[in-house]
Amino acid sequence: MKALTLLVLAALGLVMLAAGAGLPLYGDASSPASLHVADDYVRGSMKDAHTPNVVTTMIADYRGFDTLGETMVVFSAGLACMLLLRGGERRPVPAIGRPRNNIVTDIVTRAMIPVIQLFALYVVFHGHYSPGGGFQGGALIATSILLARMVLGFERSQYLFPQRLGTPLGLLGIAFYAGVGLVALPFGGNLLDYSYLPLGLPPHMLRNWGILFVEIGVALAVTGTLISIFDDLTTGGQTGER
Amino acid sequence: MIPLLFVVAIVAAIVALQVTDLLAAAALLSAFSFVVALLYSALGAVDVGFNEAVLGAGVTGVLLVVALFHTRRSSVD
Amino acid sequence: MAVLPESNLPVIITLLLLFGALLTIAAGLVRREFAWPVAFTTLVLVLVDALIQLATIVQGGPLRHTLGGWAAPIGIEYVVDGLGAFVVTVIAAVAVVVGMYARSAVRRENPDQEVAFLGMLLTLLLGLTGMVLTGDLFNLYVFYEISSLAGYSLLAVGDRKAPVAAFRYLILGTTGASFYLLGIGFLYTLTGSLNMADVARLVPALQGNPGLPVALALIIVGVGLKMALFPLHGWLADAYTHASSTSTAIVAPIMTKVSAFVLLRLLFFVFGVDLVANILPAGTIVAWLSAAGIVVMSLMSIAQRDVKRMLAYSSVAQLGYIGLGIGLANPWALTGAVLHILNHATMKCCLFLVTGSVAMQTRRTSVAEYAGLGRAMPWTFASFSLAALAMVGLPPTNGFFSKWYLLLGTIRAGSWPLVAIVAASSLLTAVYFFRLLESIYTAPMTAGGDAPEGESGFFVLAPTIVLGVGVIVLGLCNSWFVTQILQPSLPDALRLPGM
Amino acid sequence: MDLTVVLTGRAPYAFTIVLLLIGLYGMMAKQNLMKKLFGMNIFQGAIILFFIVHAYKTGASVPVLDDALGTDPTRYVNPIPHGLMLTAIVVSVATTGVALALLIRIYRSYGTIDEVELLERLRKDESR
Repeated sequence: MKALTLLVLAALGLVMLAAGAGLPLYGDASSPASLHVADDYVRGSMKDAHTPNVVTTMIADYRGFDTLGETMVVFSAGLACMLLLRGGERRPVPAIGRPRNNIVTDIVTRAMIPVIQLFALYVVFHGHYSPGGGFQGGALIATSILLARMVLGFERSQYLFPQRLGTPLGLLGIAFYAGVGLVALPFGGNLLDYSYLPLGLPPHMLRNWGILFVEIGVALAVTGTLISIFDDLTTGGQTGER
Repeated sequence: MIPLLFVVAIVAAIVALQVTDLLAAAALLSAFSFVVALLYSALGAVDVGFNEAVLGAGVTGVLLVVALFHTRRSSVD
Repeated sequence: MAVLPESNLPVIITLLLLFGALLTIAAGLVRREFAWPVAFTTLVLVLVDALIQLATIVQGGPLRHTLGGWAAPIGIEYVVDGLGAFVVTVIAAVAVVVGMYARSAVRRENPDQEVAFLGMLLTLLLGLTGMVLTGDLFNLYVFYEISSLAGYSLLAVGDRKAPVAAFRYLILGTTGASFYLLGIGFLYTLTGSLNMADVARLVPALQGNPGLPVALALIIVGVGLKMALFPLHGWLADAYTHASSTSTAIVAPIMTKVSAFVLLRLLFFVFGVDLVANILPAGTIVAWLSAAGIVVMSLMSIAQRDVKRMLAYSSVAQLGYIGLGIGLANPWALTGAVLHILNHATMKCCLFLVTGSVAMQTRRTSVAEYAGLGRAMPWTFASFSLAALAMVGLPPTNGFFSKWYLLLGTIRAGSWPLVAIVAASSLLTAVYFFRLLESIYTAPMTAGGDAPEGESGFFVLAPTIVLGVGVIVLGLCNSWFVTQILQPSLPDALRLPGM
Repeated sequence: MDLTVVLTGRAPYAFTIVLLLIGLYGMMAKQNLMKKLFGMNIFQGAIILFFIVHAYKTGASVPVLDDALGTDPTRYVNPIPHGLMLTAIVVSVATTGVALALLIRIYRSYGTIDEVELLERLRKDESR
């Protein structure tokens, strides 16, 4: 059986390598991919949305709908954990959710959490100009809470972020994102066209603000959902309240 | 630099699959993710590298460890 | 507020489902009883929107909506032609029917998870409608993943074994999605575009490039896995058998069909018929594999003792018809395949709903235990019989017409073994369904399970009857569908002569 | 084409294919379900790498516009695959989350996540 698997994989590998002959060479600056749509993005990013980070413009504006879908993917993963794990009988919190009661790790953790969160906010709000954005920032905020959950213990870290808030925060984030996109529809624009936002600015600045709003929505959704996934996995679904 | 990262990534991937202690394997998978994140950054994809470092190496690793606490740590293969 | 332009109709479907899913969860977190009304209202609104969209497109031609206001290759666009609008309408209609069934079924089968289940159901529909509506290859991947994640978790709700089957599905499904993504990667590096229409324009120039057949093969395998195309169907039987009845009733009729539609679109609208035939004998391979699938899976169905499992295998066999039609790629076969997407959705949904209501009423699941139930639950089994006759392909049920077109298609293709297979498979289907029907109506009731206390409640019975009647109505209306919707949206080479 | 061009021009692609195969091997041959999941993660990482490798241009800068380089597209790495792969990474984390929830459920019901043992216990279930 194992020999067969290896044989199949070897055959697949050879086919893929042969197919590689048709692809542009590594580092080729004149490959079709870099000449067709990508150049429009690079040329347009500053002009259309006043954002130097082309990737940010692309994921939040040019292809913002993908990102909305992707936020929904994260949220549906959170929903899946809720569906699969919540309900049923209560179980004891496993070792990973119990407090460590180690004064060194406690103090270091407590000192690090605000630093991580501050950096996360920088990542979200500075995503126009440097690498980063809603996903990275949101995930960073979530990691700071995850760190507290693991070091301080599940119960003792509730004051930082109560378990029951995870899902609602995720809901709010997506609703905010889709809501910002929705504003254009009654004004005759298309979905996610930020230049219809009623802020009284020129279109490229409106898009700039639109991107920021969207990134905030993504950050909220990712934070809430990742924490709710972690909580569902650690507690095995028993909710703190009920 | 880039070839070296590739080699390290491949080694980390193979070892992560071959180690029988799943906790060690999860740690190695995080290491793999982190090396790959460096590779993305070296190839100019800074955003992707950042994302992979936070989500792939950080959050995924934590989730794997949490799940391992609910299941068994050792593996036959 | 000004009247919204018609081009907003497709995105409104997505928005309704998105906000519907969020609101369902939010309402359910407040009070569990609030979840179902919100979810059901959403489903009805989606159906209304889908019908308006269908009417608009039949009269005025395809709709386009460029998201973010960015024109096609730069931004993402929604493109809906008659065919897409039709598939969306089918999805919405099945969803409304199953949504009605879900009211009492979910509460009985898994009361703790009602809120998350309903939210997930809407998320699944969000993914599936998005897959049909979008005109962008990568956006399709995003929706593919939304629907997959929802599919895994919905199918994991059920009996003790359901999570095991769902995990196997997750591994295979993710492999499929990743293969699709890699295929997109090849196409993107070769053409530089992700928009379907744009890729279709650029791709003929690449003929002879060794990357192209690999991209095509990766995409076929990726979508084929989700569609359960014959040798890639390994996940389906277990997942359907062990899932709760509502999960199966929503996933089985829609998800594989939507994937079949996506395959059709990618093959004929992105790559184009001639190109596919030139670079890889993909059509022939798909056709013969599907034919093999029809025979093998029909035989497997005959061997099953569990009714749900039998239906699951027969699903793979029926998907074989769709695959066969897509593979042969001549006008008749293709018409048959598309008709079968609709027809199989209605009849399979009806059959799975009946197994669900029987299981809830009597806890009976096996073929032997179904004996004699026909008199105890007359209306339920009247619908069941209609759907079963449609599966066999007897006129005037809708199943007859799709098989008829397929048979014509195989004759046109001049491949006599395939003609024999299509004809013989009806016979095989008849074997397992007539055996079941006979014991339902003539044999005495067995002791297994509870004795039925008559029909199920309104919310369970009404959906089955609607679908049973639908099987006949759709059979009678098929020519309208073929001439009005299907033919205008196909490429010229694939239209029936005289249309 | 001379050999060095082929070697440097194709080596990164070959590396990604190797990673892809390692991931696939993990998914197909390992019997521990957690290991299958690890294989899946490696597989997805390889695909992401495929996109990123093909976005690279020799001597180009990261796709954050710089006044010194202007808006000349040839001076920046192709941003499109980067944006797409941000999505793919998030998808892979989400899938892992769902898979772990399933694994916890499986372990609760059957007390194992080893495929061979699991099949045995499933069979015992059936015969009961």
